[in-house]
Amino acid sequence: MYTISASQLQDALLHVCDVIIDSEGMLTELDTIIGDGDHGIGMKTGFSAMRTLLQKQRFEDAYTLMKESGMMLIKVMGGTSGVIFGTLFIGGLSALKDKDPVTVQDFAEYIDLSTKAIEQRGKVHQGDKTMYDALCAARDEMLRASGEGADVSAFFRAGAEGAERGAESTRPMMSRIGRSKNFRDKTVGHPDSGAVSTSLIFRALADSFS
Amino acid sequence: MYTISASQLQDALLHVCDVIIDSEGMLTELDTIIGDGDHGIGMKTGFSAMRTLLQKQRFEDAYTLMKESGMMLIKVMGGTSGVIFGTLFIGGLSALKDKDPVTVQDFAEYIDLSTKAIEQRGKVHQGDKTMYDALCAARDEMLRASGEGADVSAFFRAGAEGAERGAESTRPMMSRIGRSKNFRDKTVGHPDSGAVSTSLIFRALADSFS
Amino acid sequence: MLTNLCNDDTVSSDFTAAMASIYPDRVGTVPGSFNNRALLRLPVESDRVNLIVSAGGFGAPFPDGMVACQGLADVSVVGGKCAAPSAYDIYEAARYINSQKGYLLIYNNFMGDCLNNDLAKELMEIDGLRSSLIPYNDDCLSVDPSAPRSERTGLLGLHYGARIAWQMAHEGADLETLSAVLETVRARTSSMNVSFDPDTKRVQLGRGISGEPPRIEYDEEFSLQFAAAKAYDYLLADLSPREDETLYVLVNRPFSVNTEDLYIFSHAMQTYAQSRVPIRRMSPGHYTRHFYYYAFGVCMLSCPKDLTKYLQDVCCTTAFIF
Amino acid sequence: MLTNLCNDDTVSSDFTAAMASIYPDRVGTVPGSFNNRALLRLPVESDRVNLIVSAGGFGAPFPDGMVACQGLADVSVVGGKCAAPSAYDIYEAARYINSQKGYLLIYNNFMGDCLNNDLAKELMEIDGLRSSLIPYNDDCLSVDPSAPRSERTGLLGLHYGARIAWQMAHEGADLETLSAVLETVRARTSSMNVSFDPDTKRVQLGRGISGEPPRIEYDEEFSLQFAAAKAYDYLLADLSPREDETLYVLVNRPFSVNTEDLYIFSHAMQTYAQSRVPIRRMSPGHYTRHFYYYAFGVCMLSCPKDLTKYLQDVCCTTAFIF
Ligand SMILES: Nc1ncnc2c1ncn2[C@@H]1O[C@H](COP(=O)(O)OP(=O)(O)O)[C@@H](O)[C@H]1O
Ligand SMILES: Nc1ncnc2c1ncn2[C@@H]1O[C@H](COP(=O)(O)OP(=O)(O)O)[C@@H](O)[C@H]1O
Ligand SMILES: [Mg+2]
Ligand SMILES: [Mg+2]
Ligand SMILES: [Mg+2]
Ligand SMILES: [Mg+2]
Repeated sequence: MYTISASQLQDALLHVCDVIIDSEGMLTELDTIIGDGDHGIGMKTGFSAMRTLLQKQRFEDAYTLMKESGMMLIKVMGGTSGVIFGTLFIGGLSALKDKDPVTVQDFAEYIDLSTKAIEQRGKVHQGDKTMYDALCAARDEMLRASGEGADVSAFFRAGAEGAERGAESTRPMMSRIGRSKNFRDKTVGHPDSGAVSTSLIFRALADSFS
Repeated sequence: MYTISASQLQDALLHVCDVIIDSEGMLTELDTIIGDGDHGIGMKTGFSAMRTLLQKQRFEDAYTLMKESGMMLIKVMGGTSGVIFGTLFIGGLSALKDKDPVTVQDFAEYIDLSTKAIEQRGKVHQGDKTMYDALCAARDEMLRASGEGADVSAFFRAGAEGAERGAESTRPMMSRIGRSKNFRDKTVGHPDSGAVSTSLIFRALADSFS
Repeated sequence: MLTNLCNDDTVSSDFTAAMASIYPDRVGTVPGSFNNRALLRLPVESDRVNLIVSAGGFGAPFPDGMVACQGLADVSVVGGKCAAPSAYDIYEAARYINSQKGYLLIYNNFMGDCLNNDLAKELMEIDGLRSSLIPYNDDCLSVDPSAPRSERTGLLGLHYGARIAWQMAHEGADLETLSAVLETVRARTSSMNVSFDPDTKRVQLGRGISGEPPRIEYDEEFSLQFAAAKAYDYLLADLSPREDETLYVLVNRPFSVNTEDLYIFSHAMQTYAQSRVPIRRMSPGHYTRHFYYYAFGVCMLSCPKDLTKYLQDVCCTTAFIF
Repeated sequence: MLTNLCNDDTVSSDFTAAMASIYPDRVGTVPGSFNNRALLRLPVESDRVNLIVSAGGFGAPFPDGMVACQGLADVSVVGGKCAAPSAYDIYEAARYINSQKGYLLIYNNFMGDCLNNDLAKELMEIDGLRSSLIPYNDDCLSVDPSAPRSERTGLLGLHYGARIAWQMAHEGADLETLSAVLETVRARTSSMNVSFDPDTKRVQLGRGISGEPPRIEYDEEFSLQFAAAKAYDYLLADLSPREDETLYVLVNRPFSVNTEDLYIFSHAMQTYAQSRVPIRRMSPGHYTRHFYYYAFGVCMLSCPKDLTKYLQDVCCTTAFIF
């Protein structure tokens, strides 16, 4: 399979929601060590609202599905992660416009554009110890896999592996941005909570499409 | 010796001050179990100010000595014990007026009048579990001793023994008055803090005159 | 919870001195005072009855609330930690103001406050200064419910009393009239503490400010809404409002309570009351500090018709003046 | 310290709803709002620039303080627990007010607040609503002292900024003028947290609101007076007041701090300043809640001459409205 239908994507997102909601405690714990301890709460709030939306309504096309999902995150979450994870969903939308079904290549471009949108909005760089580190690694793997002609399952698996590697890469870093920054040395030795969230999202997508 | 000079009484009061100040912790602890925990602080405040006064100035007569000491307690302490222990000093003053030296009989009458003044001001009865229980027992013993012709030393010893017995008698009582009242059953099994203060005062007097 | 960092012995007088220095146009202290524990509302107005509110230190009643603002009291006398202020502080403030129209001595009905205000009255009489004693006994669960009202201690009711009486004093009412009105208002006021025990998950009514055990406990529901309803029902039954009376409620957020919970609790009570006896004005706020456990103080006034005009305008007290 | 008893998910909107119901003449919410987390000062005035202050939930800035009273802000948008409010809440409030004169978006310079206000501005532009972003960066110890001011986060400075700008907006100043004035005021404002560690008996400067470690610690003396002097010296050096400027200081008592300590600390700073650069007005108060450790927030404004007139009258915010 080399294409992704809106319906498959909606089911995959429902699984993402479940995973994030179940991870609240773990994410909050990470953010408590090197932040203000609200990341898990925020993510749960956002993805619970998204789940409610997705359970209430089936979307016809990937564009609207991702747009409404992302807008919901921005509207209900607030905080850094409301904008950042909302942008993950809506920042690359132009790559999905009028694409039905969506190809692996379309989706890779979508993630690439989202990554760039986050970079711009968050004024974030690799090595700042944020979700952006995980996202860049996922994006790189997905671009590579789609270029090599991977099928949907391999494509998302590549993304998940990249995200996990990227999240893990934040562990030895010292935070340079956001609430964690002022915890200075204390941030070394713990992965960034937003990066871990990102890896959970990509792993949940991979599991859905495997 | 059957008379008490103002100077002896002033030295005895200085000893009373030291004893009360040193007992702050114990008194506060008692008041914490069955009250609002401020009795020790209040007594320390009052008797510290009294000590400062007595160290600064020697009084010529017992009347002025007791009046100024009692007024100091009322002025600086506040709370229940400011008025009540202040009244212990000034409530019986008429028995000391123009008496120099003071006889054992004068002093017994002074304590008797003070006791009555406290009864009136505090609307307190025996068995309410207050300092009044200790004071009544001290007063009774002092009246008895002075009636039997005791000397100063035996007279104050009788007062101290009475006060201690009276304080101990509050242990099984249930409080019927003041802040302790609403601790209900919890007050049974602990002596009243004001009654303990009273016994400390009479014991310190006895020690001074022994 | 840390206690004050400043010296326990001097905290009250350091505090009044700081207040007077920081708000020189609003409050002052008594020149040459022995303890310096009285805060005077400025300007001093000697040509009418003055209200002197006294209470144990550490914020009951909130000292800046009482005199830094318009219309609640003329003097706030602050005691030591948990201890009623001394009679002498009350007397000194009265002597300084030197009003020939007299004084209302308003305080909560605790032993120490009663003894000191009684004595202050006597000291004032020696100087020819008249006064009326108004011990507040609005805490309906402070004693066994079968006990007479006069045995209850006070909680928050004096805020309503002071507010009404201060305005009437300003209009020129005399001491006798004011005493009578204050007694009426007091009789139509009832208060209680509503606490939340995190260990047992019980809603409690009537826990005391020094840790005295609660009178009533519920384990049906551990929520702000449930607690608000129970408190309302109890206070309403205690007062049995007459046809021509109007309900006012204030809810105090002490030290330890979040503002959100305060407003949500107050709103829940307001909503619950709507279909019963509605509340004309609900006034949540930070009135006093008091306890270290999670609790609200709730005070209900069933206001006689002829007095509601004194509650028409609102009175604000300050979290800050800036 | 217990957290809120009410549901974490709904606390902010339950709170705004309660506020609007309890003070119907003073504050309202946006009809049909998605989250219902914005409090509007009433009456809405669409014919001038409006000030929208937004901040993470749980009292920073104190929501009732900001809009229930005269002259601080027109909208207070409340986020969730520790989380900046969503861009959508800010946008919705602006759309409802629909001022063609524009909006000042005022917030503390934290990542979440910046991202959401940036996005709110973009959403407003789509609807033709103009706005200026004013991130407050007054916390001089929030970053390494060598870092540029723009990297500092905000603490309490926006109170002064909002107060001055609101009055000027009321006088009809346009958005460009107001932005420029706010930038000036912000540049002349410096703040810090002053905390007291009970274990080490150290006075600390610059501890963060989420437990970020302090920048400076002293073990010479553990007193209010010492801490007040150190904070004053540091802030003064950070601002270096010019000849024609006047000092204003506000001291915040958060949740855990006693009123006595607040006033005594403030008074100590006032006294210490007397022989150095005197403080024109010292404003202790309960501005925000914030931390769970024993600390004050101190904010100093070195006010340019032409702006002191906007600080002439005092502005009171409420501990209660009653
Ligand atoms: N400028 C930024 N760009 C991208 N991601 C960021 C940025 N700042 C922070 N993050 C991510 O957001 C996460 C924190 O989210 P959250 O805890 O919800 O927000 P806050 O830091 O405002 O409390 C961090 O772990 C980090 O991964
Ligand atoms: N009405 C009263 N008459 C005499 N003594 C009293 C009375 N009420 C209380 N006491 C005494 O005062 C003591 C309490 O004093 P203290 O703790 O200083 O005051 P408070 O109870 O106001 O905190 C009690 O232990 C009791 O002995
Ligand atoms: Mg966070
Ligand atoms: Mg006591
Ligand atoms: Mg006491
Ligand atoms: Mg946060």
